[in-house]
Amino acid sequence: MSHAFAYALVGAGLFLLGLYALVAYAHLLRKILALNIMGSGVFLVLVALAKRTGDAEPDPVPHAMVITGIVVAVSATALALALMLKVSGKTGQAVLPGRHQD
Amino acid sequence: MIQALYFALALFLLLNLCAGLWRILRGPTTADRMLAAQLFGTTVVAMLLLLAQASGNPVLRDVALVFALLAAVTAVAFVQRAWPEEKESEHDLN
Amino acid sequence: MEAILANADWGVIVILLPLTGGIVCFLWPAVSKTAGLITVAAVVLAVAGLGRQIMEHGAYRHTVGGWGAPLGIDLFADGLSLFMLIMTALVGLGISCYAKSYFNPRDAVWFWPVWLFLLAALNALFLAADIFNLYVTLELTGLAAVTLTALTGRIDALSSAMRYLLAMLAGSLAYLLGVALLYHDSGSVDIATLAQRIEPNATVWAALGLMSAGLALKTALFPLSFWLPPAHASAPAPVSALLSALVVKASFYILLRLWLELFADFAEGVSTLLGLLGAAAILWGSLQALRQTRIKLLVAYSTVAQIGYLFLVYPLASASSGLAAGIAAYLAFSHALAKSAMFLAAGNLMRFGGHDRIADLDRAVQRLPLTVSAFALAGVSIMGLPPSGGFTGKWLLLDAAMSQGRWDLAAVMIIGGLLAAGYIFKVLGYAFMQAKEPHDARAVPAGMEWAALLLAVGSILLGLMASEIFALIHPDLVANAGGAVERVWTA
Amino acid sequence: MDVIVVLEWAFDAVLGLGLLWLAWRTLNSPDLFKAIVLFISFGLLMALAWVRLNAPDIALAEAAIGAGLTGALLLAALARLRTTTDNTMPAQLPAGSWFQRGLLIVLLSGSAAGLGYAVWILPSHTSGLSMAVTANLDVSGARNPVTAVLLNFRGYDTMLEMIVLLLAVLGIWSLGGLPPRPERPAVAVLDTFSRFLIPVFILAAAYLLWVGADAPGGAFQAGSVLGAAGVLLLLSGWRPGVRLMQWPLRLALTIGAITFIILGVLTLLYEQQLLAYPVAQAGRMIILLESLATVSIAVTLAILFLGESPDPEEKK
Amino acid sequence: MTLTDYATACLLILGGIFFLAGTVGLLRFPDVYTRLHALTKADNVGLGFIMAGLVLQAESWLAAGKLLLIWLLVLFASASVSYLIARRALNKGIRIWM
Repeated sequence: MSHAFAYALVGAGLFLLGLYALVAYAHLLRKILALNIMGSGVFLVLVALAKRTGDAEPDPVPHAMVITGIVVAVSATALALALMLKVSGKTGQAVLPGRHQD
Repeated sequence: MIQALYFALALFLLLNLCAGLWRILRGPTTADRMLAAQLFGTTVVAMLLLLAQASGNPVLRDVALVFALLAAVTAVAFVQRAWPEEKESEHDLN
Repeated sequence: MEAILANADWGVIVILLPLTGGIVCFLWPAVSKTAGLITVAAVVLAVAGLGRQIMEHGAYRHTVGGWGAPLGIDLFADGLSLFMLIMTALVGLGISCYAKSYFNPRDAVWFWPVWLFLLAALNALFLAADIFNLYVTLELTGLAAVTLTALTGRIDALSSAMRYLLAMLAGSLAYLLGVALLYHDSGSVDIATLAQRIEPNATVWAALGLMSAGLALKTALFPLSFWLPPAHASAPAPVSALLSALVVKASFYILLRLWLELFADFAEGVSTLLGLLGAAAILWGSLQALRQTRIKLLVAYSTVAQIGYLFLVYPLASASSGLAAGIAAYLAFSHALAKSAMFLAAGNLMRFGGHDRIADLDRAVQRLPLTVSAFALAGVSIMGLPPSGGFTGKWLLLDAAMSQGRWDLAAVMIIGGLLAAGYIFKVLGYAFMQAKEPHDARAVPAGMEWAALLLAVGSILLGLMASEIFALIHPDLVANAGGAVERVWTA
Repeated sequence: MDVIVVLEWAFDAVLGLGLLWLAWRTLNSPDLFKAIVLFISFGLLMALAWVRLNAPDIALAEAAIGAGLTGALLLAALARLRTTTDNTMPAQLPAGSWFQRGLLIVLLSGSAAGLGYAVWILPSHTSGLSMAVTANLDVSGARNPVTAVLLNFRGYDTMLEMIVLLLAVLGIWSLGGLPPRPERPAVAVLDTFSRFLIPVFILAAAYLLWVGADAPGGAFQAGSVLGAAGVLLLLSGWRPGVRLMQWPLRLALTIGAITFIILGVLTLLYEQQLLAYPVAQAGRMIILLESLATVSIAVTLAILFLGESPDPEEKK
Repeated sequence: MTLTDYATACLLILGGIFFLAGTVGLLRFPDVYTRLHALTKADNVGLGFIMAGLVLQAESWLAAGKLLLIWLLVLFASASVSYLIARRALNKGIRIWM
């Protein structure tokens, strides 16, 4: 049973690691990687806690949520990467302008 | 007894994989890092097959099949797209 | 015919219509403008049909797929969500008429399909009764809003769209983690079922914290409002009107709905915090607005301030949460009308003068009377002067604050109103004067001016017809803490 | 056999720590290329985690999307990034002073403790909605519970997901021209490689789609595998004909969403409830929905990798 | 523990050894090309032995066929990818370790 809790804690850890990197680093590609890792963390929490059904089959509802979540995450990542390339194409740097002055 | 061997071997391959991570960190050239990722793909295929046999769940073989198919896509993307143009820096030629 | 119209399933039609419209615009770019306008008009009629049904039979519930609450997904509309649907439809219609003549053909091809998908997402969000479904609609709204913000392709639009996308994705993931904790704590994602099964333990507190933080980030509540001003200022005028009037209200509505039905009775600490942040938002937003030299940035900071008013509802709602929700919805509607009129007027001024620097508006009053009067009327509602809708909403809030002895919140509201008057009259003052180097005026299509004026007049009318509108969001129609509504009519 | 329990615990421990360590190294390694390769390995370990959590459907989706698409997307983006940015800015530059980051670390570790405790006190044995799903499984038209939830019980969510995918494509196309892509001459071996492998991809995707009704598989997994096949084709230099890029491509992108809406309207008329499949045809409707959704997902994922809008007229 | 179990155990252990050899080669070898060699060795032979061991345990011919297909795919993929990487490395001027 506690396999589920171990993986859930790992998931929560991934979420917070990603949140720290999202806020702490300026480079946009690193922020996008951080968002992906946060997403994987949330999905891990969702699926790990679905396994608390003893030796019966785990709860399929979180599994369905996570499958759609993964596909949505990859499309949001593709949009973020395209936007980053446009920003870096125009400003010459893959960093949010004005981020450092204020 | 054979069940224990499957898990033991899967664990051994996982440790193998972690050891390979060191090459990604240290790997001087970008090609070395991509190599390590390629090896991990194959190691994961082997582990999936072992876990399929250990847990008696034949579906994991489909997962292994998809991994075997897709391991090459990332490497091809690396070769075709992501290899930086400039000459590898000096320390690569050791 | 009358029978079909009476019991047609309006709730579902309100969602499917803009979806089909969006796909038609995407498949057939040549016809996107007309298809877009027809779809938005049809959505207004569908919302009217839904409104009539709810007024007669009470709250509307539709079990999608026929599976029922915990397993399947339900669509649910009570007075509060109907009010938000009416807001989205009317403001959306005004903005669509403006956008018809605003965009050049190349941008219009992308604007219309994305705007219709945004409209579908907002309608689905206001009708959703399932917190994971709310996550999906939030994601849909966010992606559409980011795409629209980056439409012009200029540097400031792209970088503010990037910052908006990162903030939006982080907020959605925090919200999703809250959903995961709530689901694994009580075994359901349906709001009504959750309302019965929830009891205050650490998991529910963590979920409440995560969801409030995620939704506050998406509503740009004060400390988390870093992304809103650049995004709303650099987007094209109709898009910034959409963002400020509708998209920001969507996540506020979810927070209000969750607070109303799930967390109301054990979240005193959170409501005082939200009230505090709201008060800080009013002061900080208004002061920042005073300092701006560009109209669109001024109006964007004014949005941050007015959102603060919405969050003052939480600490004052201890008496009856149904009434508090009514006040918040009313304030949101009046702000939506006024703010969209302001942004459209700002768009006209930019089209007219080629820039939106306040200092050299150069006799805008003589040459663009309709636009400046629209800006002025909207300003009346933002400032909260009678007879506008803004006044009624703020008066009710002030009355609630005074009756509960919250003099601090009352003081903040009054100071906020004065500061709002400050930055509105700053713009209007320059509109009368002559700029240092006068410039020739470029023609602004009449349709755009009239759209801005109609929305501004709407925000005034909202104040005049306050009594009928309040019948809509009457306490017994709004789902209260137990998730029960007195008159429920299952479609 | 307690040996197996010990080995399982060792496996999970190494996997969990490996995930956390890899995520931390990915996020603060100075070189961006190393970060991406570490992220790809992180995806592989995630697939193993899904397998250990008895979620083969998600392992399939993660394998197809993690190994096939996200890595290729990130590498292609990095390549384009190098053509535009002058790498004066070290990728490691953190934003804000060390004091702000210190405060952030304190805040996050506090919320880590809170979150950890919140997860820890959850009841240790609960079945969530699995009872309700198994009860209605035989009526839902699919024997695989995850497909039943995805396509029938929560089909409305999946319909909105299809629109989210469409929006991502619209977003990228509306951004207009992306910086030029470093084009490499196609290599003979790569041509034979992809020419041989594409049929196997299509076969595997068809197999996953067909088996999806009863065993792990289904629209999203098959669509991702086909999408990865499209990525491989694009990598080996194939470009769809210009005539194909107009409305046939747009139809392929929207076919999944269109089927959902048409089925929704039909069920609304005949069954008075949105997406309420009649029990007799539920299986056939799910198969129809899945196959057309697979087409849309595959084309969408390939177009996401292609990047700029295929239409000839370029934006400014 | 029947005869096939023993055979499977030996084959699996042999496969494990080859994977170990591959990883050690990856870590210890001096340049890209030799590491490529070590890596493909691990793929082809290591996986091959593990596959052989598991085929003995496979419950049906379909499963055995699927295992064989997986092995062939991995062989095909790693061969082509190693060639591509080596070719690109060569004309990018990564010198061969002498």
